[in-house]
Amino acid sequence: MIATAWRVAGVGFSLLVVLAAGLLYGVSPDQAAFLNSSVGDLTIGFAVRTDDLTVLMLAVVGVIATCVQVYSLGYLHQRAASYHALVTLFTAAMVTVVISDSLFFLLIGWEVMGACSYLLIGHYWERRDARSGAIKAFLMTRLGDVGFLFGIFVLGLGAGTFRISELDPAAISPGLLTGGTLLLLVGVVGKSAQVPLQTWLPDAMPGPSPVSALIHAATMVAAGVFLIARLYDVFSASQTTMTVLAVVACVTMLFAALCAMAAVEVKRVLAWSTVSQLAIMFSALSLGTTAGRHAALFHLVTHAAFKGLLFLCAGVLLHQVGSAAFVVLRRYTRRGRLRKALRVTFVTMTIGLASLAGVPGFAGFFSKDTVIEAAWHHARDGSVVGWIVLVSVCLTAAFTAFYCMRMWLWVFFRTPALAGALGAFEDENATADLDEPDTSKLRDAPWVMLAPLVLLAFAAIALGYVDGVHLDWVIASVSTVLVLLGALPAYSLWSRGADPRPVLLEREFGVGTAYHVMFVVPVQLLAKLTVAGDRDVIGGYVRGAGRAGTLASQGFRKLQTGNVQTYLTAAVVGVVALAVLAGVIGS
Amino acid sequence: MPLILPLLLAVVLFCIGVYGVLARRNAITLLMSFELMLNAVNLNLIAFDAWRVDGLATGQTLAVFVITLAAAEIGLGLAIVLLLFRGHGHVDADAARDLAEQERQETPELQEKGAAT
Amino acid sequence: MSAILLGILALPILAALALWAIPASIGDRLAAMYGSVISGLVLIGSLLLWPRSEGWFAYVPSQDQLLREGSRPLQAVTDVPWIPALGVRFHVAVDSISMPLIVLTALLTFVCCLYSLKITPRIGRTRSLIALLLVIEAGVIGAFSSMDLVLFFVCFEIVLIPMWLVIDIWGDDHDPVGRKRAANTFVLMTVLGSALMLLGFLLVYRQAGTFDLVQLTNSPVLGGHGVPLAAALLIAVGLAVKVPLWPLHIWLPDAHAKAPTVGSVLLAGVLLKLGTYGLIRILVPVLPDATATMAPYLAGFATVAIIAGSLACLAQTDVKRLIAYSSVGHMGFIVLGISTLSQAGLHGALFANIAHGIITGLLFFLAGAIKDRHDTSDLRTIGRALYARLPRIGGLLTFASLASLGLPGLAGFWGEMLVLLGAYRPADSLPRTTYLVFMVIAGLGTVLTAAYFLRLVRNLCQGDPAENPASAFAVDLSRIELITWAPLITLTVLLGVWPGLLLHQWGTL
Amino acid sequence: MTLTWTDWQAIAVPLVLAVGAVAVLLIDSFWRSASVQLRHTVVTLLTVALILFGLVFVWAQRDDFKPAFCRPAVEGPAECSLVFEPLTAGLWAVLLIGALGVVGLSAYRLLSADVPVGEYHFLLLSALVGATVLAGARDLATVVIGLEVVSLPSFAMVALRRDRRGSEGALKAFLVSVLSTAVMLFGISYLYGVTGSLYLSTIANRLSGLDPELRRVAFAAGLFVIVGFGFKIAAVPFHGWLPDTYVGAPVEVTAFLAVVSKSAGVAGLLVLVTSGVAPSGSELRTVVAILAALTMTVGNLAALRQQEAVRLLAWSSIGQVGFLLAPLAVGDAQAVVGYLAAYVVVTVGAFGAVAVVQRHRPGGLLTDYRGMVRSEPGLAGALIFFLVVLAGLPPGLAGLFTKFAAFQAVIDAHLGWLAIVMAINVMIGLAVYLRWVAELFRLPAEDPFSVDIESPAVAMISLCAATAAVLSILPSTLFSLAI
Repeated sequence: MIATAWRVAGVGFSLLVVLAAGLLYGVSPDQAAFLNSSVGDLTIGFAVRTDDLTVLMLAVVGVIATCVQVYSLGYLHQRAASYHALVTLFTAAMVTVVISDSLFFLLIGWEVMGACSYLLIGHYWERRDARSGAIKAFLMTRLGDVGFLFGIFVLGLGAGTFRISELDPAAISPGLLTGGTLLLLVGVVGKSAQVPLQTWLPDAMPGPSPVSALIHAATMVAAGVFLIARLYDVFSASQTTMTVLAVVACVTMLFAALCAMAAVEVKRVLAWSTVSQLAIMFSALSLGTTAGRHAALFHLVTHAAFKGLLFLCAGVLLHQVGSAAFVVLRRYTRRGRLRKALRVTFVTMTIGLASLAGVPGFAGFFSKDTVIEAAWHHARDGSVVGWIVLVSVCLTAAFTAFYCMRMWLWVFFRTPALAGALGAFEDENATADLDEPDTSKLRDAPWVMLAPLVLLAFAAIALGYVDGVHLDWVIASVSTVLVLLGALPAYSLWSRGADPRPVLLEREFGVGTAYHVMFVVPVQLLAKLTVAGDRDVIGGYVRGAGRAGTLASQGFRKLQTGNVQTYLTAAVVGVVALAVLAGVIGS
Repeated sequence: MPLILPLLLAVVLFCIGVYGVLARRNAITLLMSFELMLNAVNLNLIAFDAWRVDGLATGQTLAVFVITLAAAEIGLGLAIVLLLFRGHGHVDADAARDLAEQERQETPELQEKGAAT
Repeated sequence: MSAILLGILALPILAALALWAIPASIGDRLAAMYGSVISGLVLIGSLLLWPRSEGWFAYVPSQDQLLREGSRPLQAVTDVPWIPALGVRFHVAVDSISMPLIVLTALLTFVCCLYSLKITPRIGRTRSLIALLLVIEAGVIGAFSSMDLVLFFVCFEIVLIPMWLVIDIWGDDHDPVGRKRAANTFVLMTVLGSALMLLGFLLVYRQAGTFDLVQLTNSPVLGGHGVPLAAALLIAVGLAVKVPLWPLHIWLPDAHAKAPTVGSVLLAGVLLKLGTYGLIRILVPVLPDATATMAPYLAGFATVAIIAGSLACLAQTDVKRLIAYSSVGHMGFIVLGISTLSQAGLHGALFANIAHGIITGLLFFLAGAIKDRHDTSDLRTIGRALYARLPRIGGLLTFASLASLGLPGLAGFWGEMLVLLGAYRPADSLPRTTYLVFMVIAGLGTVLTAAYFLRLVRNLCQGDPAENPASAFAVDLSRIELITWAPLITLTVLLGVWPGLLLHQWGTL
Repeated sequence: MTLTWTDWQAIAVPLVLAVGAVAVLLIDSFWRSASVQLRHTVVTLLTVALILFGLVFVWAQRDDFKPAFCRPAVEGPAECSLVFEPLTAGLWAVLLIGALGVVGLSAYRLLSADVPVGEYHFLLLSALVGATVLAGARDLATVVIGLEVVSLPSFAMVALRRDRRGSEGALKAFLVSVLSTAVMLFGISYLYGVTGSLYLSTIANRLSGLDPELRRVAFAAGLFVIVGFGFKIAAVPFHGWLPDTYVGAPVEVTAFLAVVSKSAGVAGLLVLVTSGVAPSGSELRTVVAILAALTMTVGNLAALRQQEAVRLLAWSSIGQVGFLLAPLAVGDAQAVVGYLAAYVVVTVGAFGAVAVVQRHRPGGLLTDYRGMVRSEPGLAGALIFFLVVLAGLPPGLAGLFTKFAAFQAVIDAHLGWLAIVMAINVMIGLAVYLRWVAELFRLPAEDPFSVDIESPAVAMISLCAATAAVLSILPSTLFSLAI
């Protein structure tokens, strides 16, 4: 009953967001403030605004959220009430971020998203990996959010206002501007899982797949990109910040793509690919040009479509097969069972992967080209940042094609080679690979789950053309070549039945372990130390005082011997002592 | 006679008295020691009076009071000593120790009859 | 107005006396009902007192303006001589600083009485418990409304013995020795602190010749060294015990852990606020220069408190102790805010006071509920997977934890945010760089706060239900619990989305 | 011009009390035909009437100044041996109220049967004469006489039961007291030698202009005098006799010692300090301050682990004296008298409660009080209130404000260290009393204490509780005693 209500509310709310986006489309930009209160000379309160960016993001959020909500109707069976409520809240928080014109209002949405993601990632709280993934997600984003909050302080106090529309980079001193934007960047890095706060996103995969779709496509991680786009004037006014952003983005996109190349689980590959794709958006933003911002937002939109699609597809795999690990899925691939049984899923997922890989004609191809083009133009103007971005994005494009191809092949196609080649996906039981599981019951998902897939698949193609096709043929051909360069090795490896995964990549450069050793262990030690300190040092003094009192008390009782002459002696000694003491104090 | 001589004598007397009070056990001897101390006081008073000659003879008057006091004290003191003898069978001041702090077995403070009512 | 204030001061005391006067056999239920009615009346009275004008008398520029009718922010003033020989007056009044705290006190007491209708400590004696709660309420409201240092001191002390009894009698019935020690440590440390505070008050009196807070605020004791500094130090130490500020916090975890649920709620929700309220009301305005001298050190201790409190929470295995330690961290934020001496910091401290009262009250109710159901507050014994066993309580615990860790959009956020903002830009007389360092450390403290609350949720709410079977008596959220907690939950959300509700009251401090 | 003159009103109270004492003794001795019960009633009523007369007199004359035994001085105003002034009125009021309380405690059927009624009341009244004289004394001879007249009857009262314990207690008190008298007289003799006078005002005048050589002697002499009083009020380290004697004596007599005898000592010391023997800034005040710090610390600490009610009260009374000595060390008569008044009222009450319990549970252990909150709520409530007043915490505002006044006096005199020691002792003191209060709330191992309490005890304890409550609500009464 309650669950149904929340289901209806959830779908209704996301439709409402879409509707709002439609209504606001073309309306001239406007702002409104409410619930203000003054603290000293500062005004703390809420404000909303509407402009093109808002509408665009509302549309993205609304559509993805609707797809996710509808999809979840079929996907999720247990604890649906809390799930739908939280997804709705999640969407609402993202909407808050999008429409906000007050930094604090934005922060509310920003962090509520974090909390919702925590709760949703931990939806399957019976599972250990879900619990720890949820905590990790919240803590790492929270760490970034502290920087974000400080950034708000610096910028807000520097400009004397916390209204976004009133933030004037010219009014803020350059030092504060750089400091403030860098601090905001910390928050963005945390939220969008960029290096060095990237580890939470892949670990957040135990959450329900629709939630992953929501997080990766439209909310949460996209919020970082949105924020920089929103504050683009402020950010682009600080060269240092943009350079830092470029470096972070380039490192992240390569790092994440490399990790994705070695991941052995569909959702994990997708998670790393999100990190990598977000980095591409950031790199476009870091160019500091209008074209860069446009490219980034374009990529954001197409990415929302195909990444949402991919995660929902992965959800179908999980839902129907029970696992998204390569090793499990491969068992179903004999005679193409998987792609025959899950025909819609197979087709839509192929579209999604093609879009992600940047196969010409798909949306991802166009948006990525826009980024490369923007970088190229910037580089041509003599910018080092432009060159770095250009090279990184090109490399990433090739890597992306590699891992897309690899995943597509390994999941849906049986390798022609014999089992046992280098790094092939082996079960612990060597013969398990040969047993074909019972695939007779394998069916495609119900229509409520497939409808969003189809919608998004359509979007993953069509969105490339909404902006009008204006290709630079040189760049287009270069990127096509890059895709081929990436895809061919994947094919060749697959056809030989080999999947060499360098240990370094498989362990994701050991960052997670390093963080554990560097932060978690010392904090735990410190915590034990604090407790011990409280108990043995501070508490020790208190107990010591109590014990001293008791001991003194016992001592005085011992002195009370009952012998009157002892008392008299003590008194006479006391007189002398008093005289001496008074003399000492008096003089 | 210089003032210092009676004063010195008084100090000596007083010290003997203090010694007696602290060192002797017999309650009667204690009382006698007190007498010595009071008499040291008297000696002082008289000596100062003679030195001062203030016309009121304050010192001498007080000395008379002190003598009276001493008598009263000794009277009461002897009565108490008698009582002590009757109770204890001896008059040793340091042996009367019934009222010393008893080393009680520390009663566990929380020996309650269950927590629930 | 002043009649209402006097009424809400006298009513609980008289009601408590009346309750003791009637025979013990009246029954627990009736006593709780009686307490609910009385504290409900007090709550209504306190709401009637809610100030209609803004501002704080401290910053009214001159005496004339202060006394002009209509513009006077002090309300419900009663000012009569009490002990002329000592210069003590019975001077009570409310303004926008004390009012929210008074309402909070009234609300929490009311909620505690309601709660006792159904849920009482196992030892019984609800009649006395209710009476003591009412006495505590009167004492706290008295402290919040007194405008005389000595009266403040007296009210500050009124709550001690009742609270001691509450812990000592109704405390954890598994550990009589522990609860006795906890109660004693609480009362003795507080008494020592308040005695030192009294010395500070007397030094102020020696310098200024009055105990009257209004006069002292308008003509403060100037000078940042010598006697004013000594006075400020003594007052600060006295209040810091109550707050409690690290390293004087050692009484707190035990007291909270051993106290009965309603005791913990009042202790954390209301009693701790006496300390921070005293700092804001007395230390800052009366000894401004000395406070400025001392503020960086105070801020340093507050920062250590934030970190140490959070770290200690990470290693706790007892849910009540954990929440108690979390109070150390949160109160550290409040003190940090006060010691910035800035508008934002003071606003933040005041806001955080209220928010902490509501949220920690809720948390202690939840901890009490969990403890009642499992007969222990040890995390390992309770087991995990509360989401499966007690889904509503588990959900509320998560909600309260999120609120307590300062999630924006819930009440806990605004106070801490303003405190950090204050630390970013402290008063001009303070060393800014130092405060920036404190701000960063405190910011990291919020991450630690999140860490331990999430750890709590993980270890308590989440987990495999198969390994942690439900106990036979574990019933989910009962109706009385829902009713009593609803106001707290509502306020947590309301203040979170509309901080102006309170911030507006304070205007320019 | 007469050599000396006397305003007889000034000595009316001691005189009436003295005559009354003799009358009481005579009635008891020569009216043997009456039953014990009747004699007891008559004697008690007579004593009460005498004390009430004193109180009424004090109340009526509280603002007057009446000297007695005065003579013209060589320099300055007249020298008087005994003065009735507002301070005296306050002290007398305290002493008389305390005595009234003790008499109430020893009313019929309360006093143990082996205590002779007539002698008891005679000694009580005699001691009261001494106490009142001491509080009004303005020359050292009168001080000594007054002190002795308080002391000697007290020892007799301790031994009045004529048993082992009583005699031992009396002996201890007596020996210490006699030593103290000797020491004090020794000091007085030097003081006289140095200044040539026994009148306090004259001594004060001459001390200020003293040759530095003699100043040391004067200091030693003053020290001896103070030490003499130190024995009397059992300041540490002259306190050894007190716990033993308190335990050895009947509870009523213990109450008397704790209330009247102790107050008299404090009154005497107060007179000495305020009238100029220890002017402000002198080392003697430092001595008193040190005594105060030592006394309160040792008293409270030793009380911390006591397991007998009377012994706990004994040690805690030492602690209370420490608090009394603190304002005394700075010469704040108002704070001292206020403190004394509150102390007297609640001490009488506490001893009353102890007497009731002790009569039925002679062990006198704290554990006997377990569960009394349930079984005897009235008595327990009153006892808790008295203890809380002694601790100085609300609801015992009388205790709180008297401590407050003590703090104020000390702070105003710039004795920061003493104030800190006092603050710590407030905490220790609280620990002492809370232990007892906690026992009252605990559940007993066997049957809790529950009896029909004798109506005079009920009346007495209620009266004390009511007085303490009134003083708590209107603490200004306490401080108007000595203005």
